[in-house]
Amino acid sequence: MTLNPNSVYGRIISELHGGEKLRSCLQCGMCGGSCPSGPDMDHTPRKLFAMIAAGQDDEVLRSNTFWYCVSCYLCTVRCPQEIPITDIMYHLKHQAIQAGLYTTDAVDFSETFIGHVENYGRAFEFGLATQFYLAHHPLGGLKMGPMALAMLSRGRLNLRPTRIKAVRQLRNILNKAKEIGARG
Amino acid sequence: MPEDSYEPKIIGFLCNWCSYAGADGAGMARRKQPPNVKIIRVPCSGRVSPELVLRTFMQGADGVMVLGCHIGDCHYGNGNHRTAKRFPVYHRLMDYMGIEKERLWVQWVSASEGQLFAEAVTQFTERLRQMPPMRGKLTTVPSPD
Amino acid sequence: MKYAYYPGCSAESSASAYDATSQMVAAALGLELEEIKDWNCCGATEYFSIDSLPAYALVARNLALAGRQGTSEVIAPCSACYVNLKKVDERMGDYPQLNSDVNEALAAGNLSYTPGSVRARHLLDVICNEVGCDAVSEKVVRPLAGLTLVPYYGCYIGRPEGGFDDVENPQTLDRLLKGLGATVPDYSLKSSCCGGHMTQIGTEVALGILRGLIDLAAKLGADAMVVACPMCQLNLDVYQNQLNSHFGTTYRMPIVYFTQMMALALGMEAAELKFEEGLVPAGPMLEKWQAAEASPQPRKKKSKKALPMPEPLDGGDSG
Amino acid sequence: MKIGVYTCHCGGNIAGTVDCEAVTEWAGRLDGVEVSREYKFMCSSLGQELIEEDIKEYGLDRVVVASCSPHMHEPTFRNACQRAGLNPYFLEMANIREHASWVHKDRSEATEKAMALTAASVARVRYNEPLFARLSPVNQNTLVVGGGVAGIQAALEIANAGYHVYLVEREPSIGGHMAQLDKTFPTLDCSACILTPRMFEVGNHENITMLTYSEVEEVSGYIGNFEARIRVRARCINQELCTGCGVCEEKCPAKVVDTIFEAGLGRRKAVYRPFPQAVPKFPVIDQDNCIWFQKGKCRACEKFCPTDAIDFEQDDRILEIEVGNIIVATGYDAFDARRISQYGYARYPNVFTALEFERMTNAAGPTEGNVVLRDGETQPDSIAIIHCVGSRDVRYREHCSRVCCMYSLKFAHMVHEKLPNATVYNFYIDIRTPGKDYEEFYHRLLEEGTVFIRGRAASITDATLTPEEEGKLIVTAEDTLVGRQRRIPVDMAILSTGLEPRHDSHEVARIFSISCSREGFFKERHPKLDPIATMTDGVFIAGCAQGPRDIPDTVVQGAAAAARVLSIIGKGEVEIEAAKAEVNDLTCVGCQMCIESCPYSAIEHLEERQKARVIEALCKGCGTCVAACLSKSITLYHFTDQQLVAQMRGAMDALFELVPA
Repeated sequence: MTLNPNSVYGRIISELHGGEKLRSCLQCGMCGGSCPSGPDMDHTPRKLFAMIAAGQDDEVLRSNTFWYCVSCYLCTVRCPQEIPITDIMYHLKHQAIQAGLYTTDAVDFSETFIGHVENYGRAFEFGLATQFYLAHHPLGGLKMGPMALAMLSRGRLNLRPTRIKAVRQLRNILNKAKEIGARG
Repeated sequence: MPEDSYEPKIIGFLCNWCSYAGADGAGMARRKQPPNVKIIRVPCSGRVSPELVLRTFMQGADGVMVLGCHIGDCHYGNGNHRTAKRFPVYHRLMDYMGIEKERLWVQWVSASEGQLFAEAVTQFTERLRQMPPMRGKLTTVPSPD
Repeated sequence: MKYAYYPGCSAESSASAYDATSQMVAAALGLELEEIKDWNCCGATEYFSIDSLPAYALVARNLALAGRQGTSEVIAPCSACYVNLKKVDERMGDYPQLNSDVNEALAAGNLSYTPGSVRARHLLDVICNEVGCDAVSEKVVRPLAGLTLVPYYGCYIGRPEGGFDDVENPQTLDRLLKGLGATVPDYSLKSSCCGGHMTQIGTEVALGILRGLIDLAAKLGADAMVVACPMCQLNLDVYQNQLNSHFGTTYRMPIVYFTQMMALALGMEAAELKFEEGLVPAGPMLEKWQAAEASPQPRKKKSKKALPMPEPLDGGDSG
Repeated sequence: MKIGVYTCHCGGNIAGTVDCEAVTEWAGRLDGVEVSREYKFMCSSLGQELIEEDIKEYGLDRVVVASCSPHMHEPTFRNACQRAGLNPYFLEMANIREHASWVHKDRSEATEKAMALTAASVARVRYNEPLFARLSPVNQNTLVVGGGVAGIQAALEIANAGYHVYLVEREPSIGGHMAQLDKTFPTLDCSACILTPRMFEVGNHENITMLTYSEVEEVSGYIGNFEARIRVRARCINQELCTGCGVCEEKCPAKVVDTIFEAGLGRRKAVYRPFPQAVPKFPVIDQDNCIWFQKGKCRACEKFCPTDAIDFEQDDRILEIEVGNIIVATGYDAFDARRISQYGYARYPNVFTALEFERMTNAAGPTEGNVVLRDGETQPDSIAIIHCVGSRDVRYREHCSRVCCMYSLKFAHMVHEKLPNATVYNFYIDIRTPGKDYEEFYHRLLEEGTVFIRGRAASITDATLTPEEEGKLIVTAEDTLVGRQRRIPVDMAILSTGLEPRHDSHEVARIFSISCSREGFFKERHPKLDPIATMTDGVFIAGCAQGPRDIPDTVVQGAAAAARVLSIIGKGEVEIEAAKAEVNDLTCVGCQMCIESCPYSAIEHLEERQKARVIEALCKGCGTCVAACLSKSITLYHFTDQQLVAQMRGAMDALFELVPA
């Protein structure tokens, strides 16, 4: 079968290492049965693969499935056809962001996290919690309050991020990587 | 690639029982491969003398494959042990003649490993495409018999 | 042997107890750890979702720095860091194009990395397979007798495949804890996921997962759950109150690091092991341990009618 | 020299990718070629006649057929040559199908390759010499290896035709896996009831020498004339005296888990007969578990044996036999369910394998046919049957094991019959029922109320969430027809384990000079047209040793293998390959390098003349000596240096002409 290279299916196969294995999906449901966040996904991974094969790209990219993926790799290690499912989930997130089709908070969570990493070189848990919750769940953030307080009192949250020395070097590397990534 | 439109010429000596059947298996399973390897059937990889390999290079072959049964699976018991033992001899002779040892590919391919055969052909061809052609490299062509 | 040490971001904040006890235990076992100078975040599970090449470059910078320090193995106590380091190293080795792209990016920071030159190892792996569980148990001065400890590995110890333990039924932590003298039940959710970042983006799901994990441990009579990953600790410990109020349950399950329990058994003082960092207090567990005296396990009597049980496959199998 | 070249279209198989017309035209211009023709199907009788007529009309003295693999049709075209009065070894084939048209897409590339291969054969064929196949008489005895239903069927067919059979079986009794089964699908016949008469017939047949508790250690020779060395293991029972009364077994104090016949679900004694209907009726003493052999005391069996048949001193016996043909029917191993750890076999007591369940439902088994949990007492209210355990999974076995769907349905039926109130869930990916009355059986199970969940079970754990789940096993799966995860609490889970090659299939293959397919089952000569024969003439395969199959198919294959053997015996003699090595006396320097290299010790050193000599009867024609000979004094007929060099040069010259670098 010749695939449209710009379709979700075509991009997984051409851009993702090992993505071509998606062609051999047996629709057995091992992934869907194993996924810890399966109960809350609008489509199980297996069904999503059927939708990808059927060319329902828009619906696929609007799905919450891959945003609910916790990267535990259980589907990947159990897949009887050795399809790199976790990596496909990463790739679908990537495609959904590019297409501007996402409805969950997860992407902002990820982007906040990455913002810190790019600015400081280290993750910043307190900043992540405050920025993310203030922006998305002001009330939820309040609920988290006592918990954050408990952690602060035990020295488990730093109020200030640690910055690595060679931030400039790191940014050069990341910018270069983005440039290479963009040229395909 | 060192030269444009250069296609390596490769001769493959395949034992009748395992590797030739493996190449047949690749055919039956329609395993696509580059057309560069021309197969010559021998009863056993142990039949392939160092001289035969050298003469093939002298004839202008860019690469030679010698494929036999897996050790222990030889139709003749242990004919392929000889092939294995001969491996350094091939290399020493090639070295002496000034032929890169990368131009010889010895591998065990069983009758059921059609895919492995196709992969070997693909990899070897790809490797030789990165090397210059052989023709003209050897000036002394020995007498035919 | 000398190892590069990659503490990971959580070592500086939420998991400082893990970092501290890891270093204490390593020193006691004669492992020489040299922290990677000016290391950066591994990107956790977030970076790969947004942009893969920078994610690879981010991790590769740490590998390059470790290599520059002249070490060929890097120890990560955090499972997520371990998996990221290992994955990047392996993928760069498997895919030449990726390797050259990542190195091109690294070159912008005057760095380079050769795949395969720095092997990523989990602290648990090094302790169990290099030092050896037997060697550790020989060093035990105050056995953890009387304590029932549930080993909780989380996802990344055996996954993705090619790790140091079985994908579905890992054994290293079980062996280690038994060697420390604890009672270690067969905990069938030992390699289930803790929910990862779901606690932040889909709390309902996450709390359900966490409840299942703690519930089974409680049923097995656990005095504590023993973890080898800061993310697991954070989710199980910090969210325990919230899940109690959500489900109306009353769990008080301490979530401790295996290095803390090792340090105890090796004779270090509990007061120095940062047990107080846990939101669920470990005090009752420690008191029970101090009061306990080793008593032989009662043997279950088998009925005469019982059918034979198959022998387990030793060593596990990864396919 | 007059060479005829015949290019075959093989319908579209070759002509679809190779420009046969161009090949024909090109070949016509090659040195020495008198006629060059193309034809749609060279192997058809018309195609063969074309060659025969040309040989006669043009006086051709060499023939090249460019078509499929010589493994397919070399005998066909050799016969055609022979019919026209040409020595069959004057034929050469160019394989332009398997090695060209089928593996290339590009028409010009495939055509050029076909041309080069044809040119190589044309260059070679001129050096081909007339050779004469020798005829060798066929020994009328047959060796059948494996006493399962395939071997039993084969042995009986041959023995009933009046020829002698040696039937070798590794276990103490014949019967194989079929003897372990309770019922057979879809007819629900009692497996033992239909098999035991056959076993009895084997045991009492005047033409069958049954060697149980025995293994073939070495085979040498060739079709019609094999020699086999068989180790008959010591039973420690004097079979002349033993009446099979069973007192020894009753008195033996050593009880061990029977991992073979009872599949681990039951126990047996150290002196035992695997099952009551065992053939032969004699027990064996399992020396690894016998208290006398291990600790030097006991001998209870000896004390109580009424006929003094216990013989602790017995040794293994080595038997050398001569046979003309061999049938290898060594069966399969059940997939080891412990390897898939998320199913919890050997971790949770109430997870069982299919073979355990067969023994459980069998009235003669450890539970006397009662379906109970591992405690031996409690009846389950709910049972999950997990399909495809170890099958259809590239990490374990990629193949479909063919019988599991059907036996899983059978299990569901057995439960409905024995525990009418129990709920049975079948977790499946696809239900495969290709067999006579098989689909009908599936329909029957649907009517009986079996619950079918389409989804490969993800895991089995004891991690319960609700009070209702307490104490149960939880099977998790995606119900793919609904698209949601489900948790099904059950009391018992049965793993429908697949069929895999015997763990030692590679070593066995080596003994019989046959090969294994990728997954380890024995490789047939042709998957479609010759699934019985192997690449080694005179060695045939039958039953699950060749691949998973059910009982009817196994019986058919056993009978088919017997038919092949009988046709060889009936002919009385076989043609032996003419390709032999010969030493040139004039140039041999007596260095003995060839002697060292020969795998068959077929070369002797003539001391007085300091020369080597090939012993023709022993030479198999591998040519290893040729490559070892430094003075180039050995010729391997049909694969001479001249022939191989000419073939290589033919290819190279053609290449430089066709694809100038």
